[in-house]
Amino acid sequence: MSDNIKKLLTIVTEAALENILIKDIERLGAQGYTITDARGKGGRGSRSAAWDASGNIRIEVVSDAAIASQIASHLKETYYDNYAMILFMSDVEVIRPGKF
Amino acid sequence: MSDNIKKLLTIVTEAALENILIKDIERLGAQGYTITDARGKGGRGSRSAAWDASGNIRIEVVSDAAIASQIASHLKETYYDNYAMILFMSDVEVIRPGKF
Amino acid sequence: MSDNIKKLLTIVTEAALENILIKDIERLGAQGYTITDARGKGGRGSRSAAWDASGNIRIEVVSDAAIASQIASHLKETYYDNYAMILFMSDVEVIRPGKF
Amino acid sequence: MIDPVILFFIFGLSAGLLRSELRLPPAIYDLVSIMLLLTIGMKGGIELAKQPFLELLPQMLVVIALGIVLPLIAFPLLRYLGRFSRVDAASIAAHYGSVSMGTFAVAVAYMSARGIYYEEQMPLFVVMLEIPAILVGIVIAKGFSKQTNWAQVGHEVLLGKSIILMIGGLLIGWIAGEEQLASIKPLFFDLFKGILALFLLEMGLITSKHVGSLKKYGPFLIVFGISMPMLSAVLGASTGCLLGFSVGGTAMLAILAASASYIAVPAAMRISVPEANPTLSLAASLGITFPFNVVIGIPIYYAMAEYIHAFFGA
Amino acid sequence: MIDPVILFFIFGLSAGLLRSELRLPPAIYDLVSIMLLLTIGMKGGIELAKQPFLELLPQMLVVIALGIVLPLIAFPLLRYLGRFSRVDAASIAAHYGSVSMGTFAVAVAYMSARGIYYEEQMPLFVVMLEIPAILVGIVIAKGFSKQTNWAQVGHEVLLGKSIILMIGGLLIGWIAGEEQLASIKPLFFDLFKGILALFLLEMGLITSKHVGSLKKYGPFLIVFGISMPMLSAVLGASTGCLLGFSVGGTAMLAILAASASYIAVPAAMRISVPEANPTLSLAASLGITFPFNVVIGIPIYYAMAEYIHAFFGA
Amino acid sequence: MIDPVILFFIFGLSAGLLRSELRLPPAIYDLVSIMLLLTIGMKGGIELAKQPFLELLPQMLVVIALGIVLPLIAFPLLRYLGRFSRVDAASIAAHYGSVSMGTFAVAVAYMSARGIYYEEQMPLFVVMLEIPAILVGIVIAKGFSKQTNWAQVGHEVLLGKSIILMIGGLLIGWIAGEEQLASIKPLFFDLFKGILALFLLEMGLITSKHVGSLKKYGPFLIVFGISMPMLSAVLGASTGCLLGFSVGGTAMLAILAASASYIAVPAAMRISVPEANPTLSLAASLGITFPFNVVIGIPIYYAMAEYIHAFFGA
Ligand SMILES: Nc1ncnc2c1ncn2[C@@H]1O[C@H](COP(=O)(O)O)[C@@H](O)[C@H]1O
Ligand SMILES: Nc1ncnc2c1ncn2[C@@H]1O[C@H](COP(=O)(O)O)[C@@H](O)[C@H]1O
Ligand SMILES: Nc1ncnc2c1ncn2[C@@H]1O[C@H](COP(=O)(O)O)[C@@H](O)[C@H]1O
Ligand code: NA
Ligand code: NA
Ligand code: NA
Repeated sequence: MSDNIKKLLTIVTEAALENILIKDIERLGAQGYTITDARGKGGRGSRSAAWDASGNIRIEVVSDAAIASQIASHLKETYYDNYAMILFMSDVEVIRPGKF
Repeated sequence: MSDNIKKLLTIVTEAALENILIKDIERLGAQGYTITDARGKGGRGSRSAAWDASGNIRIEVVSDAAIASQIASHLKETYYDNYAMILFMSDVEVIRPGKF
Repeated sequence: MSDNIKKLLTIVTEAALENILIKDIERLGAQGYTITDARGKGGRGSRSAAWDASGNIRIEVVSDAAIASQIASHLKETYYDNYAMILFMSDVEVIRPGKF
Repeated sequence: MIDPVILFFIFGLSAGLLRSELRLPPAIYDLVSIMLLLTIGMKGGIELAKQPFLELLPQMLVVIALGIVLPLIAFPLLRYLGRFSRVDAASIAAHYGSVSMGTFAVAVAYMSARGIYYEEQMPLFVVMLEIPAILVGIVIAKGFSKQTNWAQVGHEVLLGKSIILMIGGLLIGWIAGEEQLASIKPLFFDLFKGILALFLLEMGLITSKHVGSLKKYGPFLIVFGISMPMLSAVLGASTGCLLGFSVGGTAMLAILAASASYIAVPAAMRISVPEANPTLSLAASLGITFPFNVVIGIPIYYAMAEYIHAFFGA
Repeated sequence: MIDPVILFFIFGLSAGLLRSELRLPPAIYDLVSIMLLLTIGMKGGIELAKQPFLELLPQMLVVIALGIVLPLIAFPLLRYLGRFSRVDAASIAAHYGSVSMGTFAVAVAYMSARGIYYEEQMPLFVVMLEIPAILVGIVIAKGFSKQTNWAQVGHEVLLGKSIILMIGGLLIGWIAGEEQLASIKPLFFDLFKGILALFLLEMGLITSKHVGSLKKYGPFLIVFGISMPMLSAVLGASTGCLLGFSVGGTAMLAILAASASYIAVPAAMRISVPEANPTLSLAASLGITFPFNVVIGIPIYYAMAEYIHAFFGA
Repeated sequence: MIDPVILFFIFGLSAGLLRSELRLPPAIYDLVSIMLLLTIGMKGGIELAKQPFLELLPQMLVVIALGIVLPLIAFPLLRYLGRFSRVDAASIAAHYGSVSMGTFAVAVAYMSARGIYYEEQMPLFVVMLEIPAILVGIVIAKGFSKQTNWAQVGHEVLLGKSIILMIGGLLIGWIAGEEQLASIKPLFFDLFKGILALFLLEMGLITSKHVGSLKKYGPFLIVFGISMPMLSAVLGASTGCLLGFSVGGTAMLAILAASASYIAVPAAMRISVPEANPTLSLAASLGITFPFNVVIGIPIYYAMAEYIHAFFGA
C-alpha cells in the first residue's frame, strides 16, 4: 500500500453542470477526468435522460487524497443545496502514480 | 471508518430488466440508483447493444451494507438463473451518510 | 475476506482500441468484460466523443488478482506509450466467485 | 427482378458476415422503425376511415383465432419433433404465431410496387395477430400460473413500442384522413421505401449475428424456420380466401401468418418466460425465417394466394 | 379541423400518460429540433433579404421592450397571488417572458396551411424575445448581484443551441436567397411538417412527464399557465397592431408573447438561479402552456388579432 | 456565388470557434455519413452499369499508381522540409495520398449544380485511391516489418465503414439500375444536398476543434496543408487528361488527388502506426486542407482542368 494508491472520486449530477464542473475540477488540481452519460433517481426525483434538460452525467476523477477531498468539499458547498448530485470516494491502485 | 462508509453495489444485466429491477431496488430500501447503458460479454455470450434486445445496463446503488446485501441476494435468487447478470460490491466513502 | 474477493480492473482508453483490447483481455484469461462509451481529458488532451475518432471507452473487468495484474501489465507495456489510456484497480466482493 | 430494398438487406447481411465495422447507431434503428410503424399505421387508418368499422368485427375475430391456432400447431412440432424443452418450444411457438412488422413493411412495398390491391384493414390485423400468440405461448409454458403477472404482461404487450406506434398511426390516419395528411406526406409516405432500405440494411447486420448461433442448434431449427412459415402461409391464405379477400389481401394474410416476430415477442418472453433461451428463438425467426420470407417467401405466398383463388375463389 | 401535427402531440401525450414504452432517442430529438430551427431561420432569412434591414431596427427595439415588460407583469402575479418564493417567481416569470420555438413552429405551420401572410421578420423577433426575459429574471431573482457571472450568462444565452441555430439559419437564408437554397429545399422545407410531427410526438411524451408534477403544486399554476398566455397575447397583439403589422403578423406576435420557454430559459436559470425549482417552471410551461397554446391557443390568438385589427387597424 | 452547403460549413466552423453549445449527436453524424456514402456509391453504380467493366481496368491501375506516388512525394517534404519524425511524416503522407469522401461529396454537388459532366467511374476511383496510400504509409513508417499484422490492416482497410458503404452502394446501383432505384430516390437522391448541408455543418464544428491545435505545430503545417493539395491536383489533373477524361472528369481526379483523408486513414494509422501523433495529421487534413478544398480549392482545380485541357487536350 504505497504511493500507487489513489482516490477515485465519482460524481453523479445534472448534465447541465458539465462545463462548470470540469472547470472546477481542473482548477482544483485534478490531472484528468472521465465522463459518461447516465440516468437515475435520488432525493431530487427521477432524471430520465429523455431530453437535454433531464439527463445525468457520471464523472470520475482519479487523484491523490488531498485533491479528491478538496474537490468533494468544494462541490458539496457549491452545488449540493441546489442541484441533484451525489458523490462517493474509494481507494484504487494505479499503475503510474506520477500521472495523477 | 465511521458511518460515512457505505456499500456501492454494481449490477450489469440485460436492458430488458430495467423497469423491473428499479422497482425491486426501491422496494428493498435503496434511496436512489444510477444507470448507464453498456455492452459486454460474459458466460451468457456477447451483448453488443446493436439493437434493443441485445443491450446491457449498468446499475449502481449506494446504500448501507444491509440493504445492499438484501438487494444482492434478491437479485441472485430471482434473476441469476435465467438472465445475463453479474453483480459486485465495494466500500465507498460518502459525504452525507444520512442520504443513503 | 475469502475467495469471493476479486479485482475490478477499470480501463479508460481510445474507442479505436476496442476490438484489439477485448481480444487481449480474453486471451489473458478474463471471463468477461463490460464496456461503456465515455469522454474525458487527461495527459493526452481532451477526447470529446463528438465523432468516431475522438471517443473514449471505459472497460471493466472482474477477475482474480493474478489475471487482473497480468492484463494491467500487458496493457501498460503495449499501449501506454502511444495511446491515451489510464487504468486502475480495486477490490470488489462478488457473489459467485467461481464465475470470474 | 429483385426489389432494391432486398439488396440492402443482402448488403447488410454480407457486411455482417464479413465482420466489417459497419453498424447503424441504435438511435437510427429506432428512428427508422418508428417511422415505418407510424406510416404503416397511417396508411391503414386512411383506408379504414373509408369503410364502416362494424363490418370488420367478425373478420377481426377470425384473425385472432388464427393467431391462437398458429402457436398451437407450432408447439407440438417443436416439442416432439424438435425435442425442445417445454419453455423453449412454447417461446418459439409464440414467435411464429405472432407477426413481423419488418416483413409486413416489405410486403407493403412489394404490393405497391406491383400495383396490387389488398384490403385496407391489414395493419389492423397486424395488431390483432401480434398479441394472441404471446398469451398462448405464456400459457403453454407456465399454465395459467398464479406466478404470471398478467397485468404486467398486458401492459407490456399492449403498450409495447411497436403496437402503440401502429395504433397511434392508425388513429391519426383515421381521424385526419388522406387530404389532411398531405402536409406530412413528403416525410412519411414519399420516403417510405428509402427508410425501409435503411431498416433492411440494419436488419441484415443484425441477422448476420444470429446466423452464427444456428450452427449450435442443429438442422432442425433451419428446417422448422422454413417449413413452419410455409404451413402458416397456407393457413393464412385459406383464412383470407374464406373471408372473401382479394388475391392481394389473401397474400397479405398469408405473409402475416408466415412471418415470425423478432421484436415484440422476444421482449415479452424475456420477461414472462425467462427460462426460455432467447438465442434459440431469435436464431430461427431472425436468422432463417425473416431472410427467407423477404427474399424468397413473399412471391411464393403471393403465388399461393393466386392458386387458392383460382380453385376456391369467385 | 385539427391539424394532423397536433394529433401527433396528442398521441405522444396519451402514450406517455398510459406509461407506454414509447420514447424517441435523445439523438433524434436533437436532430429534429436542429432541423426545425435551421428551417425557421432560413425561411426568415430568405424573406429578410428582400427588405432593407435598417427599417427593422425600431421594430426590434419595441419587441425587446415587450420581452422586458412581460416578465415584469408575470413576477408580481406569481409572487403575491401565487405566493411563490422570490427565486421561483422570478424563474417562472422569465419562462413566460421568453418564447417557445416549438409553439412558433406550430404557428408557422398553421399560417402556411391557411395561406395567411405574416411579416417575414418574425424569426428575428423570436431571437429578440428569447433573451431579455432571461436577463430580467436573473435581475429580479438576485438583484444586480456581483455573484452573477454576466459574461457566462451572456455566453450561455447568445451561444445556446437554439439561438445559434436560428441565427445561423437566418444568415444562411439571407446570404444564399431562395433560388440558391432550392437544392436543399427537399430536406429542410418539404419535410418541415413531417419533422414537426415527430417533434410534437416527442413533446407529447415529454409533456406527459410534467403533467404529473402539476398535482403537487396546486391549481394556481394551472390557472396561471392558461391566463398568463392570454394576457401576454393581448399585449403581443396590441404591439403588433401598433407596429402596423398585418393580421397574420399581429397574430404571430401574440403567439410569440403567449408562448413560454422550455429549452433556453430552463437551461439559463439552472445555471444562474439554481435556487429556483426547475420542476415548477417546467410543469407550468410544458405541462400547461405548451399544450394549451398548440391545441387551443393559436386559433384564439388569431381571432384576437382579427378583432384588434377590426377595431383599431386600418 | 458560394454554394449554400458551404455556408453550412462556415456556420459550423464559426459556431465552434465561438465555443457555442451547438453539436450534432454522434448518431446523426453517422447517419448522415452513411447516407452520403451509399448515395455516392449508388450514383456511381448506376452509371457503371451502362459501360463494359473491363475497359476500366487499365484506368484503375493508373489511379492506383497515383495513390502510391502521392504519399511518396509528400513524405520527403514532411521529413526533410518539415523536420517531422519518420512516423509522423509517414502518417501525414498517408493522409494526403488518400482521399476525403466529404470533399468528393461537395465536388459531386458542385458539378451537378453546374451541370458539368464527369466520368461515371469516379466513385470507383475513390475506393481505389483510398487504399494504396495507407499501405505505403505503413511501409514507410515501419518497413516491411514482421510486426505489422497485414491481415488485420487489410481487414481494417477493406472492411472499414466508408469503403464498405461505398462498395455496397456501387453494387446496389449496378445491380438494380436507375429505374429500379426510383422508389428509394426521394430519400437518397432528392435529399442528397440537404444531407450534405447537415454533414458540412458537423464538419465545421469538428474542424473548429482542430484549428486550435494548428498553433502548436507552427506555420509549416499550414503551408503544407495548402500547397500539397495544389501539387496533388496538378498530378491528378494530368493523370485525368492522360486517361482522356472530359474536363469534368479531369477536375474530379484533381479534386480527389488534392483531398486528404480524415476518416479511414486516421483510423488505420492509429492501429498500425500508433507512434504517429494523430493530432498532427488531423490538424493538417481537417484544420487546413478540408476547408481550403471545399471553400476555395474546388473551383481552382476545375480551372486547372480546363487549362490543362486547353493546352494538352484534344
Ligand atoms: N443511493 C444512490 N445510489 C446511486 N445513485 C444515486 C443514489 N442517490 C442518487 N443517485 C444518483 O444521483 C443523482 C442525483 O441524486 P439526488 O440529488 O439525490 O437526486 C440521481 O439522479 C441518481 O442518478
Ligand atoms: N468478468 C466480468 N467482468 C466484467 N463484466 C462482466 C464479466 N462477466 C460478465 N460481465 C458483464 O455482465 C453481463 C452479463 O454476464 P453473464 O451473465 O456472465 O453473461 C455481460 O454481458 C457483461 O457485460
Ligand atoms: N485523473 C484522471 N481521472 C479520471 N480519468 C482520467 C484521468 N486521467 C485521464 N483520464 C481518462 O483517461 C483518458 C486517457 O488519459 P490520458 O492518456 O492521460 O490522456 C482520458 O481521456 C480520460 O477519459
Ligand atoms: Na406468424
Ligand atoms: Na412569452
Ligand atoms: Na489525396
